[in-house]
Amino acid sequence: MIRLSPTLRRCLAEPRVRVGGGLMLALLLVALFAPVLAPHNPGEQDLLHTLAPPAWTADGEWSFALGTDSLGRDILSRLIYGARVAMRVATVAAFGAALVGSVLALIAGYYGGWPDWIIGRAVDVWMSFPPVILSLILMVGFGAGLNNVILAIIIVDWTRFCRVVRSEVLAVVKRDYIPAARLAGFSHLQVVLKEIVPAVTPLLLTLVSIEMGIAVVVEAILSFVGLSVEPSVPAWGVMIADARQYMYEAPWGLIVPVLGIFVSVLAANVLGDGLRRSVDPRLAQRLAVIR
Amino acid sequence: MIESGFGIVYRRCLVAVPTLLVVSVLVFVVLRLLPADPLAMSLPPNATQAEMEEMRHDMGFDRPIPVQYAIWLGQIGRGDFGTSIQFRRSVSDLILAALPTTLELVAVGLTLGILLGIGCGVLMFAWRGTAKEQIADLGSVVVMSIPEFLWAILLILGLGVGVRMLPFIGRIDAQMTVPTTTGFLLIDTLIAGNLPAFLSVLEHLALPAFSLALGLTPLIMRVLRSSLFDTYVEDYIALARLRGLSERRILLRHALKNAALPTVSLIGVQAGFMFGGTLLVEVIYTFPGIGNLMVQALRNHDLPLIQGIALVYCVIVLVLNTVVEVAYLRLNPKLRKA
Amino acid sequence: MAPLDRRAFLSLVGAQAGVAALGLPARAAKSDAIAVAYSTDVPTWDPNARVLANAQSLYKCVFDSPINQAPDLSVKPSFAKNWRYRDAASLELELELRDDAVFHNGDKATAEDFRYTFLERPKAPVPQGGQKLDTSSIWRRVKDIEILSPTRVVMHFSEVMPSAVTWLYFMGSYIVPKSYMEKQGPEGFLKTPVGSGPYRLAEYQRGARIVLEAHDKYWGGAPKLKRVTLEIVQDPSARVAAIDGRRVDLAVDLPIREIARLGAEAGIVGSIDSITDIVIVEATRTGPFEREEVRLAAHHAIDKQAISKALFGGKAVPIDVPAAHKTPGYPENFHFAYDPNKAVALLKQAGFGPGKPAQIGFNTLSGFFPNDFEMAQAIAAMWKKVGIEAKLEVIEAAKYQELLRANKLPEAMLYPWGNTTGDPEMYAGYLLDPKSIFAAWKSDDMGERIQRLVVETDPQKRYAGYREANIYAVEKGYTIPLFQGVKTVAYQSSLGFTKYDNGWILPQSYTLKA
Amino acid sequence: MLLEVADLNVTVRLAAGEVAVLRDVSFTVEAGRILGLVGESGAGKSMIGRVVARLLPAGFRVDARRLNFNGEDLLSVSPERQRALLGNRIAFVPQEALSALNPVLTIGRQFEEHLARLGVPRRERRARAARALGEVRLAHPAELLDRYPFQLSGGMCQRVLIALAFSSDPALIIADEPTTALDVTTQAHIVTLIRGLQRAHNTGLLFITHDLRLAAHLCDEILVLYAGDVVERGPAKMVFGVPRHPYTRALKRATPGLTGPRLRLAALPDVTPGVAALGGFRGCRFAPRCPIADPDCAAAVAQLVEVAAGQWVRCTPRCAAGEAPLVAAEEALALHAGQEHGALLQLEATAKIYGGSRSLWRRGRAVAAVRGASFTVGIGEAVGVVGESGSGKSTLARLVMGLEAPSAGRILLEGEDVTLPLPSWRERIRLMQMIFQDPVSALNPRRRVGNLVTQALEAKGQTLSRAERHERALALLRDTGLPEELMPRFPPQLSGGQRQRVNIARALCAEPRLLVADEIVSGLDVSVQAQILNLLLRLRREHDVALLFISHDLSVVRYLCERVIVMCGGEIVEAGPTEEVFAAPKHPYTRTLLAAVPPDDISRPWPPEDGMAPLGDE
Repeated sequence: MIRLSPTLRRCLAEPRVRVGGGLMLALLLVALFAPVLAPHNPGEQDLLHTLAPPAWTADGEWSFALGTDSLGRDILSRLIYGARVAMRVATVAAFGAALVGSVLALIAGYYGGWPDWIIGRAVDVWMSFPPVILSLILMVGFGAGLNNVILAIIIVDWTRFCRVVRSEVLAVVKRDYIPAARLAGFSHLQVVLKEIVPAVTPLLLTLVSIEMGIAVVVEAILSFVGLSVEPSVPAWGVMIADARQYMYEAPWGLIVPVLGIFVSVLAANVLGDGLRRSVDPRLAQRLAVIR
Repeated sequence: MIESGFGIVYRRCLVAVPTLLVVSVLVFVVLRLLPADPLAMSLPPNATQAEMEEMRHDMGFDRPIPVQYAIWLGQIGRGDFGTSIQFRRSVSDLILAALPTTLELVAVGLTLGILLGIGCGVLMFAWRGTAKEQIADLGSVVVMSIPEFLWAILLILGLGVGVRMLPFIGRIDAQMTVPTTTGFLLIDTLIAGNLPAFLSVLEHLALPAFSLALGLTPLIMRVLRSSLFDTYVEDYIALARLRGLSERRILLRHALKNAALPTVSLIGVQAGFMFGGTLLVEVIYTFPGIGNLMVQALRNHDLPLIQGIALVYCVIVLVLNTVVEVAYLRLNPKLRKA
Repeated sequence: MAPLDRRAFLSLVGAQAGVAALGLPARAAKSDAIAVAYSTDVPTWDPNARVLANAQSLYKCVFDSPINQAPDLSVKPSFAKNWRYRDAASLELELELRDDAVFHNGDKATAEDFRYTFLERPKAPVPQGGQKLDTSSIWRRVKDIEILSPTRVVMHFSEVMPSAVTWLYFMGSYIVPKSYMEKQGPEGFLKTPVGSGPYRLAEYQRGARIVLEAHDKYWGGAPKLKRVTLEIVQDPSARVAAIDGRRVDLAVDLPIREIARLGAEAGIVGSIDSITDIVIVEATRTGPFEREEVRLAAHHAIDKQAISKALFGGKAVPIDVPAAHKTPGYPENFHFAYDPNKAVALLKQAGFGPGKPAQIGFNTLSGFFPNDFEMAQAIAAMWKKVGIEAKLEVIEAAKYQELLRANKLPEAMLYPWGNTTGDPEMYAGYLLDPKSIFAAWKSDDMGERIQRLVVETDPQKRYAGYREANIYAVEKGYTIPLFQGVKTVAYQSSLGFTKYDNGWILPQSYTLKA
Repeated sequence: MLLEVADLNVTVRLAAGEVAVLRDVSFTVEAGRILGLVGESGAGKSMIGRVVARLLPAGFRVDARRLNFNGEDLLSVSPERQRALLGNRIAFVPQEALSALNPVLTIGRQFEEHLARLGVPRRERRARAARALGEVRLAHPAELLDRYPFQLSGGMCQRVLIALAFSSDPALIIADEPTTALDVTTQAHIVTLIRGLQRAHNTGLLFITHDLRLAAHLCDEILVLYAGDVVERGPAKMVFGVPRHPYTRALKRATPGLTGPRLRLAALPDVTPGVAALGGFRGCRFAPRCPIADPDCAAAVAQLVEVAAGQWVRCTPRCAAGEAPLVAAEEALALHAGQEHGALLQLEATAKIYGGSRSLWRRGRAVAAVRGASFTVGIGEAVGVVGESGSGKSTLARLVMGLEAPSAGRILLEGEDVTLPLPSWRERIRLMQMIFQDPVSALNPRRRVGNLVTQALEAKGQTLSRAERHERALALLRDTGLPEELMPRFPPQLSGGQRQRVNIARALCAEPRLLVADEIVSGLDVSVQAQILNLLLRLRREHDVALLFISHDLSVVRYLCERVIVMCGGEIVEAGPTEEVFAAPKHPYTRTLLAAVPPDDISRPWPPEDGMAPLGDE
């Protein structure tokens, strides 16, 4: 029997982790196997078969299960390929921001002194600016493209990690097992890697999963304003922007991508929520309060 | 670090100036990363190449970035934020005309969000341990998973078009005109004593403000509920119970005041972010606020206007952070001067 | 509930006549006031500062231009009663002005104002960091304006400007009150603009509302509609909802498909009208497009009828030269056939084929004119069939201008071109003259032809020259003309709407039926 | 009869079924009398307080033959009536005073809220509150009303809570370990105060504590609880003077005496069974740890038998009759030689000043934590450092270990200067190791025990294979009396005592010459504390390791250390051989420290009646 650490066992037992994690995994698989799953090529147009309704309505047909958009492209295929963009942005941006944010947080939290001051000021400057505006300006500066979107999200959201992880590092550094490790002969690097990082990792995973949801939303906002990916790339935000013109005649064209975003953000939040509950030491006390 | 209210305001102002400088440099440089030619948009069809070069020189776009920044900073020193390339009007005029709309929208959205958030938070805590709590928790995750601008669209689809209950275009009914004194329509209509106009403005604010509120409510609800849990674990709550105080008094007099602390700081952060949220909501509901202005400016590479609005956003968020910190100080005596 | 079939959903969504169900105050059907859901705002109320095609209608309500156009675009006198060149070399244009034109603030419009508008303002020095007026480059060839009497002026040109008369009814040529402007200063003028047009600006909220009130002392008679409220609604779906909910009398620039749907409803008229604006694919001398055969193949491969039927309900009128039908520059007898096989043959000549497709870059705008992005994607698909691989990319208008100036445009660019006058110089004159900053294709052979025409003072010779130049350009593949633009409007049947062939929306020409 | 409890049983539903947390508990509290409830943690003594308040957590069920307060049956009384009693007729004094007051409300607001509930008219409340604070000997009480709890010391907060409790002139006060979290001298003041007010108001007091000696001095009767069972009950003097039940006797001898011969502590093996384990005991729950247990002890639960006037014992007839032999032969402890072998550690005028830095807009007040401390620790010698909280003893430990750099003075190790910021890290940890006070904070919860104890072998430059490291871990566990099956466990799964043993094992891993122990036993139960102290004695002998032992508990220092250093306000006020210093203290502070400890001989009056000065800003 592999000896799971109590935290890991508690995580897997938490229903939210199973549901959120399962949903997120499903989304990642859909994104990965998009070419196999999608019935049609997302870019393939059929100008004679535009704005067809979903299959279950009167004049819908099963070959185009969710109907077609204003150019006769299959909405289901675009939804599936849209997952590719969303998941790529979500995973790469979230982990990128997590990496940058937590490394700086470790330095700031463990060493303190002027690095802490500088990183603190950088976080203050970032926090004095609505993130949506900053990402828009960055996109204007960088120009369109998926990699630019990911870079913009990382530049905007690393402070979200830095702030939270730094306070957690400060809490851990107060614990006696840090000086104890030093006394056991650990070098500063060993202390950080072997003692602090494992203590911070569960919280980091929680933040990463929530950040995946945020990244999907930011990408949707950018492509909604027209500053995100190239038009040939089927992204949910682009689908929403296009479908808005035909909101009255073909509302499903709008509702489908909105659902896409909703499901992926929901999966991220539920997973994050589950991880936070299983990681949160105070939870046991809290259950005693329920009376 | 113990400090008085004025100490905070004083310190914040000191910090504000360098922050604004850093943000302005950041925005200034990022906008000029790509050789986007801001002048391209505004030339008559029969303009010649020579005329274009001359205009580029007049506007100073051919000079190196640091020089351009110095000129721009000099102008700001004199209170002139430059002129918008696409609107040919001074940036400060444009922003002053648009700012009240956004402030009014955020004020209503924020108030709605806070009231709903605190109400649901306390309610959910009161239902702790029951099935209702699970449902409310699930509900909060669902609401949290839909960003403001999608709520804006869904509300239009649902309440604006489907059920035709609420308007979703502009700030007031087309037929009504109200003399704009403050720019805050809710106030102007009251000054004008025009009740139907006031109602129309409220009606027009309903959907956009509610979309913004839905972005904030679940967050406040969850933070308040978890900090209430943290507070109820404390000894002074148990002792209050042993002193024979009723559960209601304990919740309202003792627990809520302590649980308010983390909630206030969350509201501060989220209020700043809400201004980002208004960007899209204003576009979708055609509210002529600075969000709308910013989207137009971004689409047309109108650099002076983008820089001007960016600074305004920064000032707003800095003011908000100061207000929250002072409020936090009022609530938490530990920080106050002995 | 039965599965939501399309009809049921549309009826649920489309509002029947019953406005009462709404929580909205039913609009008082005042007899002489209308509300309009308009698509864009004026950039600035200084009519000479910026020339933007879609703001001209708004300027024409508030300001008067020396010459005007009837709905069929025929030229008719306005502030200027008549005009003629005094000399053979066409360097001195004499105009006789009306004496009964009055500004909104009561001042009479005189020759002084004419000279101020077309000479003094354009030539005025520009403060540091400020920008010159657009009219200063439009009228750069005006040497002097001589005032013979309060109603007679002579425009002296430094070099021949045959299109001068056309420019007097084109963008930016609006009379501004000299004394009022100088007294108020530029910012003061912008706060309360004064013009001599049929409507006075009663209220203005940037990006939101423009309220016009009839100018009783207008020389052409006060307009029938006393109060016009223009609601600036950028979002097309919101404009549709406005007319759908009967909350406005007229909604402008709506998605094509919605027009058909709205038209089907009682009390609403939806109309798609082709106008003098044109939509073309601009070619540039890069990559495969350097070969004439490839350019011609690209043109032959486009089935304009199919696109018109699919995307514009058949209402978009195909064109074979970069000009609108019935305009002097259009050679009615010239045709450029849709012939995919010929396209394939031409490509093979140029060394391309199914195995080795011609890789070209293809940029387009999105949301700039109805179905612009859809049209580009349809064209890219048609090109694919014949063996042209187009990498489609949406760019902003600002980005297009920048690429154009830096000569970095890809092989093909789908671009709309406005021209309310119908004058051929405003088409090929600016699109194909290498010296113009708007020309994507820069070749000397076209340059000579157009330079000769720009100085040709005899109108008939000038028009014939442009017709011949247009044919030459299309046969050489220098440009790929597609359609005449379309103006989409939907209005309540109670509105007496006057359709202008160039898409102008002028409330002064509308009436309200009983 | 004020409070009458007969055959009280409290059961809780656990996964494994019903478990009796309290079994057949009976006692009475009369007005003006003090009943002491003595027991270690897990005995269920706090549960009794919550039973009387009828505020039990979910899942606990109470049934008793009689649970009367002033004749009213608390079991059947309505919740409103019950709540009316609380804070009015029955008052409570908590253990952790600092966190028992609402941090965001002033003392005055909370006091007035309480008085309002007692029906005192608004006008009189502030004056009445001030008077109550004066009654508990708090200096300038009126001013205190406007201050916040975090601005008061632990002792002052406890006084405010006592004032709150007595303000309604209650019939019964339940004090749950009111002095455990306080310093020795403060404890003495608080006990004096409680007894004074109790006598003045003729209140019945139920005093819950783990300190048998303190209970003997303060209370009229004592009831000893072990794992939910009443094992002995009777007049305080008799229960403490002549304890009959083996557990009571073990309790008495588990805390080292401050006077008389230094006898080896009778440390009971193992620990009090957890709630889940209680279900498995049919007979006496103390049997597994009882030195004189016989087979029928485990079979059935003995009945309380009166062995003397008013003294009842629940044990076998033989022990009840008092013939049971003494638990273990009292063995005198030999003292260690001390200085002759030369100095291992030397401190010369070491000082540490905090704050005082002139930051931009706020001048920090300089706080001297340690002023000019000089002493030496011989090879294999044990030196104790005593003093109250804030005396600088912990800072001293951190200075010695190099966790903080001294502001002045020198630290020599085997004659070599290792004062920071000299590069002495490697040298320092080769010779010295530290055992931290709070084992929960000192052990990384994500490392398994086997891995924790040999953490030193994981450091850079160590080349041991996994097998060798495993062996080393097993040896350390055996050395510190930990069962081998703990190897794969994680710290949160261990008991307090076990965790401290792992802490010690880790310190021993690097085979240091000096162990610095900072308050390592203060958080443990008495019986577990005895086990750790004996372990330290054995380890010192076997590994010939020197010990710098920091504690506020004088009797523990006397038990372990040959020499003692007394610190007050950052200065060493007295030092010397433990016996001499404790027998004839020269410095007045040492004298007050010694006087504040409840003496072994309960005939001597304690706390001394001399007028305790009113407490200003402690």
